[in-house]
Amino acid sequence: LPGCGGGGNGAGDGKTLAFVPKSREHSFWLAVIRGAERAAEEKSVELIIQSPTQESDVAKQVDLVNLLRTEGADGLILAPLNDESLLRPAQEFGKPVVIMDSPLAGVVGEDFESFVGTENKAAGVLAGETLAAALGDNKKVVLLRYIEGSASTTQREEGFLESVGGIDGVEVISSNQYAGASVNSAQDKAATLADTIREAGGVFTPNQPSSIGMLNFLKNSGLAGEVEFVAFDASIKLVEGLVAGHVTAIVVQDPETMGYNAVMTMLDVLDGKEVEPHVDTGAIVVTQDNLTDPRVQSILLAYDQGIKEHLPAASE
Amino acid sequence: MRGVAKAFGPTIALAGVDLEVAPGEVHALIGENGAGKSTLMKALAGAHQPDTGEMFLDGKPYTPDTPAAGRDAGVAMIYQELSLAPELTVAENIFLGIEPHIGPFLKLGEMRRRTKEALAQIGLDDLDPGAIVGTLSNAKQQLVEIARALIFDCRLLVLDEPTSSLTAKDIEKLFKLIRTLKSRGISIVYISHFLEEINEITDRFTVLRDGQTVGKGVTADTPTDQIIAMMVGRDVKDLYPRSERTPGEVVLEVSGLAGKLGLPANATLSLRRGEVLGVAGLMGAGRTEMARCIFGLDPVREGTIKVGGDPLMPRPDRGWKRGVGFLSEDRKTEGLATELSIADNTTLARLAGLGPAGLVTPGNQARACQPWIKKIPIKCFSAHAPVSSLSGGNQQKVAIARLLHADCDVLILDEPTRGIDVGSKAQVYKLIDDLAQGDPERGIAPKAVLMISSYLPELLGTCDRIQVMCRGVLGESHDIDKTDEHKIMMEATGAA
Amino acid sequence: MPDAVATQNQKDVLKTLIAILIKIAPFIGLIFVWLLFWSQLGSRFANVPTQTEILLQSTIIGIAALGATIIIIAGGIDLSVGSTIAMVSMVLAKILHSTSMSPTLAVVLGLLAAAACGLAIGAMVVGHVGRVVAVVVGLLAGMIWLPQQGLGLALSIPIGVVIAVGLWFLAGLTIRDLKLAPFIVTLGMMGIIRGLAKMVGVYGNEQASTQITPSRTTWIDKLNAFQNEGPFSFILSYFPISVLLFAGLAIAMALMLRFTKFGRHIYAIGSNEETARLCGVNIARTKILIYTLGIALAGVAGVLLFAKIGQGNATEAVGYELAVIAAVVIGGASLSGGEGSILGTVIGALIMQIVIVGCIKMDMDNYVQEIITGAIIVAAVALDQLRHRRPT
Amino acid sequence: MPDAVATQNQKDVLKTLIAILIKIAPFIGLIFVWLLFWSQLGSRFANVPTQTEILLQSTIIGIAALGATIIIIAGGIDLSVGSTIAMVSMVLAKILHSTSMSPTLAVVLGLLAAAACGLAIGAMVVGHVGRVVAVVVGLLAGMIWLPQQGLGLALSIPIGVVIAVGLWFLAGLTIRDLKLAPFIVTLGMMGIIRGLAKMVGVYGNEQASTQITPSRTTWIDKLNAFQNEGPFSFILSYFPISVLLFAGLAIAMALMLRFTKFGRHIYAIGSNEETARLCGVNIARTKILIYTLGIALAGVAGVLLFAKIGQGNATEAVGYELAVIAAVVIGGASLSGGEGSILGTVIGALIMQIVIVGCIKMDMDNYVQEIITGAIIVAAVALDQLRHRRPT
Ligand SMILES: Nc1ncnc2c1ncn2[C@@H]1O[C@H](COP(=O)(O)OP(=O)(O)OP(=O)(O)O)[C@@H](O)[C@H]1O
Ligand SMILES: Nc1ncnc2c1ncn2[C@@H]1O[C@H](COP(=O)(O)OP(=O)(O)OP(=O)(O)O)[C@@H](O)[C@H]1O
Ligand SMILES: [Mg+2]
Ligand SMILES: [Mg+2]
Repeated sequence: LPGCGGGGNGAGDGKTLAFVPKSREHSFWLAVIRGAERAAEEKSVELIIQSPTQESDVAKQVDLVNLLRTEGADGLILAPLNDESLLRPAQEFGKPVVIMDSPLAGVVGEDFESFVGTENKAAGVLAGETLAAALGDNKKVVLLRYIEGSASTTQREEGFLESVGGIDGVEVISSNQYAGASVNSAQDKAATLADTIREAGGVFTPNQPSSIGMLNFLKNSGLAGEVEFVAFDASIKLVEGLVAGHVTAIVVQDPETMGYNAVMTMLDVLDGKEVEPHVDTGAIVVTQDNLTDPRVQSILLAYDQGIKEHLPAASE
Repeated sequence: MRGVAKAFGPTIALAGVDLEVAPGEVHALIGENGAGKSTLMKALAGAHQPDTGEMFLDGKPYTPDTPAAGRDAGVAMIYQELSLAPELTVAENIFLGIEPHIGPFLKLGEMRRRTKEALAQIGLDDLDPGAIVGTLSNAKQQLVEIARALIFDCRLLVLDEPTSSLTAKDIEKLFKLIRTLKSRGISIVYISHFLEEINEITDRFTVLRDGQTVGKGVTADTPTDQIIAMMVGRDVKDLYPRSERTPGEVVLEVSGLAGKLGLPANATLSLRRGEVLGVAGLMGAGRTEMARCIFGLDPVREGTIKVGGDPLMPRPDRGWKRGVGFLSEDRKTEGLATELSIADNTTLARLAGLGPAGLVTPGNQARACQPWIKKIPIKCFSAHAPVSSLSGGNQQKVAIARLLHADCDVLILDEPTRGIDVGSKAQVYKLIDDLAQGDPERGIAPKAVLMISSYLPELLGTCDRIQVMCRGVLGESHDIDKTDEHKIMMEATGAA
Repeated sequence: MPDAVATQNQKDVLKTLIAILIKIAPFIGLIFVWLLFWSQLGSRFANVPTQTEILLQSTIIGIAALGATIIIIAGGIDLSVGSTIAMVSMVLAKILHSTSMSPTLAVVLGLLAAAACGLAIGAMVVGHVGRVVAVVVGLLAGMIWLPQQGLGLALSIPIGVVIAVGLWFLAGLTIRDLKLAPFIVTLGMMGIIRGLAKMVGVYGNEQASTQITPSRTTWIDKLNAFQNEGPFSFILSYFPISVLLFAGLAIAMALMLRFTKFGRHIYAIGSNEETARLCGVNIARTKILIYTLGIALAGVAGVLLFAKIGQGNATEAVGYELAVIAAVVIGGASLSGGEGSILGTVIGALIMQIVIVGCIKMDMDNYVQEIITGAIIVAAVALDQLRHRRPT
Repeated sequence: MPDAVATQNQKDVLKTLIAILIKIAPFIGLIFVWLLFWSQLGSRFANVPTQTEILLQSTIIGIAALGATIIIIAGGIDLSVGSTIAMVSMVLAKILHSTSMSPTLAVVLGLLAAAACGLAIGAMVVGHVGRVVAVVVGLLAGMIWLPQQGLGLALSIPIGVVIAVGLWFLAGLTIRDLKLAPFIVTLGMMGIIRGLAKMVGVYGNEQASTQITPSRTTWIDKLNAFQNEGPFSFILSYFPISVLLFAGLAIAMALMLRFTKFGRHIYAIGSNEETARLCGVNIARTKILIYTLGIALAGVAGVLLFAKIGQGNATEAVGYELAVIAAVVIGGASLSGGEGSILGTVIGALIMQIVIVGCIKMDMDNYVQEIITGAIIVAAVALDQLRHRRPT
């Protein structure tokens, strides 16, 4: 059965890789997929990309991995929705596994070959440090969490709390409220917490929908620009907000590179080459100051080409 | 039963009733609609708990708190409203609640065998115990329900209007069965609005009115007039009024009507203003289907329908617009929207003109039906009361009021007196007569009435002409004075 | 006898009192919940911004619930409302992003898209499954499949129409009147419309996405904003247009239900469809209209979602169907049809929103909020049941 | 006359044929869908691992759907099933994580927790809202509130019991028989049970979490595994225990429905509750039993979820309620009760799973999958409707 995959858009050396991201819908993941597809094209391998319909459906992702095993792929690139639950399917996959974006509870070199991506916790720490540095006299901060049970955002949230907790004078005045899975719910949550946010000097939201919702709230309530706001993940709205001074900084990962590197790492594994246990693709802080940086711009554009309209001309 | 009382919210259904039934007798329980007959019997069977009062069975105090308790004490009841589970088989329905079983498992063979036996007793030898009840005709369902009461040894059997959808033949079988049971010493309480049935089958009677016992006696010794007087609290003279009627122009003409679903096969009739045309026939002959085809509720295969000389493509809204109104035989599932108010139900078919600019105001709706509430009359708390709060007879009157509100020229009445008491029946007959006669002085033109009924005396009493339907074919028209019950039955059974 | 008269009078007084109580019972629930949070939070809750926020946040679910009310009164149900809301936001964003069409026209098209979904649902509910399939297949062929095969739109669209018309008649000849339960139709449509919403983000795009952020700013963006300037600022500075829209639509729907033929027919169909048919109500047409109107209102909610989050987003409004049904049912409607009111629904939506806002203000954990919201739903319906008891 | 007889015979043959067709129609749907994907995918679909995977992946929804089947046949509905599944996985994980209890006992306790939810739902549906509230308040007081006030469990639990008993009788005296629609009760319980699932992760924990990963490995983890060793490897190497469990439970439930009093009463209640009551079926007890058993089966699904994802997870199984209902309804059950079968439900669950797996294997986009799944639901029910037409 292996190798008889349909479609066949030029499977050069006949390799097929299964790729299971967390989602195929949010712009972050679309950028990851573009990076992966670019690598696949360069190396003439075929990618089977499938993700759960709902980004929180762990059981569905377990099912998917088990199912793709029957497709006879040569390797699996997995962005696990849950570090524990995906361990066994990865172990049982029977072919090399590369983990990306979020960690897996297994042992590198044993359960999987390599981890490609940013430690979400480190990105959260970065966000915390950025916010703390931007704070003025008012050292109170608010964390509006994403949803319960989402591993990557939970790690960012933990990283954020850890870093601001270690900085003198900074006080977290709310950290137990969840934005919910949608922009709308994030916006409502923020509006309901208006009094608390007004009291604060800075806010952090750990991913795109929660950040957009928060930004909308800040604009509506006239707090935009008054309260320091560190967002996570790029989108048109957030970059627009950054340019307008409503967003202090956006922490972004480099999704396209992450996808690209994941495929490349996997191909190295298949070629029998030695690979790094952790391929760090980094996270960067985008502020008004580095918006003209071509590297920053290309990372932002990877999220959404539409961002281009809002960017200043790139510096050479 | 002594001093039994029961109230449903503001309605006092029973206000202290006494009833005594001797072993091995057939006891008639009679009274107007809403008198409380069904409620009393439900209390006896354990389906309702009386508020006050005592009951004794064989001299011992008896307080059934569930139908199961009643049944265990030997009380079986056939309820007025069909109460079968349509998705289950005949056998499963008959044994519902008393399934023979070993541990949790059913004894399917035994159920089947005993069902066959019970069905044989009521002459349904050919009915498969495995048949799904929902696919059977109303009459068969009624018989299955009777079989259900025969399946265990009861000492008291309550029959609440068992004949309302049975044919004469089935009624005969039922009476034979009742006599057999009686001879075995089983007591029977028999509720019916048909006084001939009461006279034929019962030994003694008790009359209820407004939830109270107003009379009792030995059936054979009491003239029917007297019973009626007890029921309604006054004399009902001239049950079937018939004033001088002068038929006018033809308003409804049906020729060669055949339904897509098979019934009717061929129906031709013509109806004039100012006359009442009766349609007789056996159950299942297709009278209802004919009416539904004329009104556009069932699809027509062929034939023409003319109203006022112009062809009508049958459809309910066109019917109402052209002055044709239809009263359904089944008020529960078709006739009435029971959550809605009397005013809503009355005016639903003609909402036009009940407010400015094509709108409808609740006040106008109530005002529009108020005259009919008074005239028919409907016993109710307010025009805005939900129809579900009325007794069966009063519900039927609401359905009739709809035709009056719509001011129809042609009234198609399918079993207009089904399940309503003698007093109400008299009012309905009077109403039909008034409609057919019109009121020239007040400028009200006579109407045309097409009346379908399984109750021959009322057809003979109210109609000017009668046509008989047999197996989907509508026969010739007979003038009322040139026919009688015997001739009609001959024609209906296909013997003529 | 005079005694009896006195008792009768007393009874009448009691009856009137009970009747009044029954009328205002949902209000009592609303006031109870409000007082509860007031007692806990004091002026942190009882202040103008919080109250306005409650109104503002209730508009999306609230307006969708107005539509669901007529569907539920007529004995139906709509599980697709969340998907429709998301779909309309995407359609609107797509038009504003990719064309230079006026925003008003874009809103109209968005609402038409919702109404079309409603039409399809209504048609399937009343038995025209075949026709719906015919139209959909025709559309797919004319707009997607044939163009993909390289045919120009000028040719492919007429062919699509021919296919649709042909199938329409074929369906009419073979499978007529295939009535489907609304629960099922809308359960299926929930997935289909959600998929369509995502498809909008894919169709003709260089870069597929479930979010579309138009670059223009239009009047739509002002729907949720307090306006301290302009001719209507005396009211718009207190209530944004979306709140006024909610109020206006609620009043219009309430009047429609009470004072028009269509409104009475909705109740009649819900109470007993057979009776309505007998009384000359065109069941099929009325039901289709009910679903079209009801789901068009979900479309209005979709416009408000777009206005609120400033983008079209195909993954928003997941699970709203149950929140909407909860609001309608808390407002006293019965899922078996024939009962319910617009006032009740508005109150139901407000109760839900007050609970949500109140719980957040009390800084409760998520799980506590979930438990309380669930308990409120059950409690509200239990109370409603209590007041429905025939007064003794 | 002989002509008539011949026609009659022909008609009988036709009727029998149609009757047979009606019986096997869901099978035809199953086979149709299977062949469809086979034709598209060939041996990439028609291979043993893929087929086993379909079975394996259908077990959670499938077993929950067995429970939902009896609830739906009885005219009820359960929207809380997803929450219950998540809750049981949490209870199980919590016990395995924080205690040294045997895994078997932990499973039993998990199922009991599900059954308790079912009991509460059933009790509310049949009218014992007051009693449920009494028990819950007693529990809360005895287990949470009083201990929080510093009372020892030895004292607080008896006080809780006293409160519960007191309220129970009080409720009995004041609000008896407050029957609530199952849609509402389970809509509310959906939130409540989800909240409880999360609470399990908070209760007595140093660090609140919606996930609990126990450190022990137990037999539960093997439920989903192919076992190539051991005495039963001849079968377990092809079918993991979870698949056998699904099959076994399906057979047991089918026999129960067909051959026991309880089973027939389930149909009777769904077909005509009033009749069942008048015939002496104890409606309240039967319904409570139906919900308890049905939701206990959702608990079994929760155990399988735990086995699959290796942890308790309070945010899993969101939206499963609709997938479960879809499976039951595709299998031919009617949401108005009285109709449905276990075989149908199993087939319904398999059809859904085949579509999901097939779409993935065909490498479809998510939105296409959503549209197709939605269309399949509508189509399956439309076909079912067609076969239900009374043969003429
Ligand atoms: N479930 C109920 N809820 C409220 N009122 C009821 C209920 N059942 C009966 N009633 C009322 O109780 C009274 C007695 O009704 P019942 O059905 O016993 O009359 P009946 O003598 O059997 O009449 P009919 O000849 O029409 O069957 C009526 O006024 C009726 O409206
Ligand atoms: N829903 C149905 N499905 C199958 N057969 C039906 C259905 N309704 C009626 N029938 C059949 O149609 C025939 C005529 O029905 P019906 O009893 O209504 O006739 P009818 O002449 O109007 O009698 P009546 O008015 O006295 O009830 C019967 O044989 C009955 O079994
Ligand atoms: Mg009666
Ligand atoms: Mg009839």
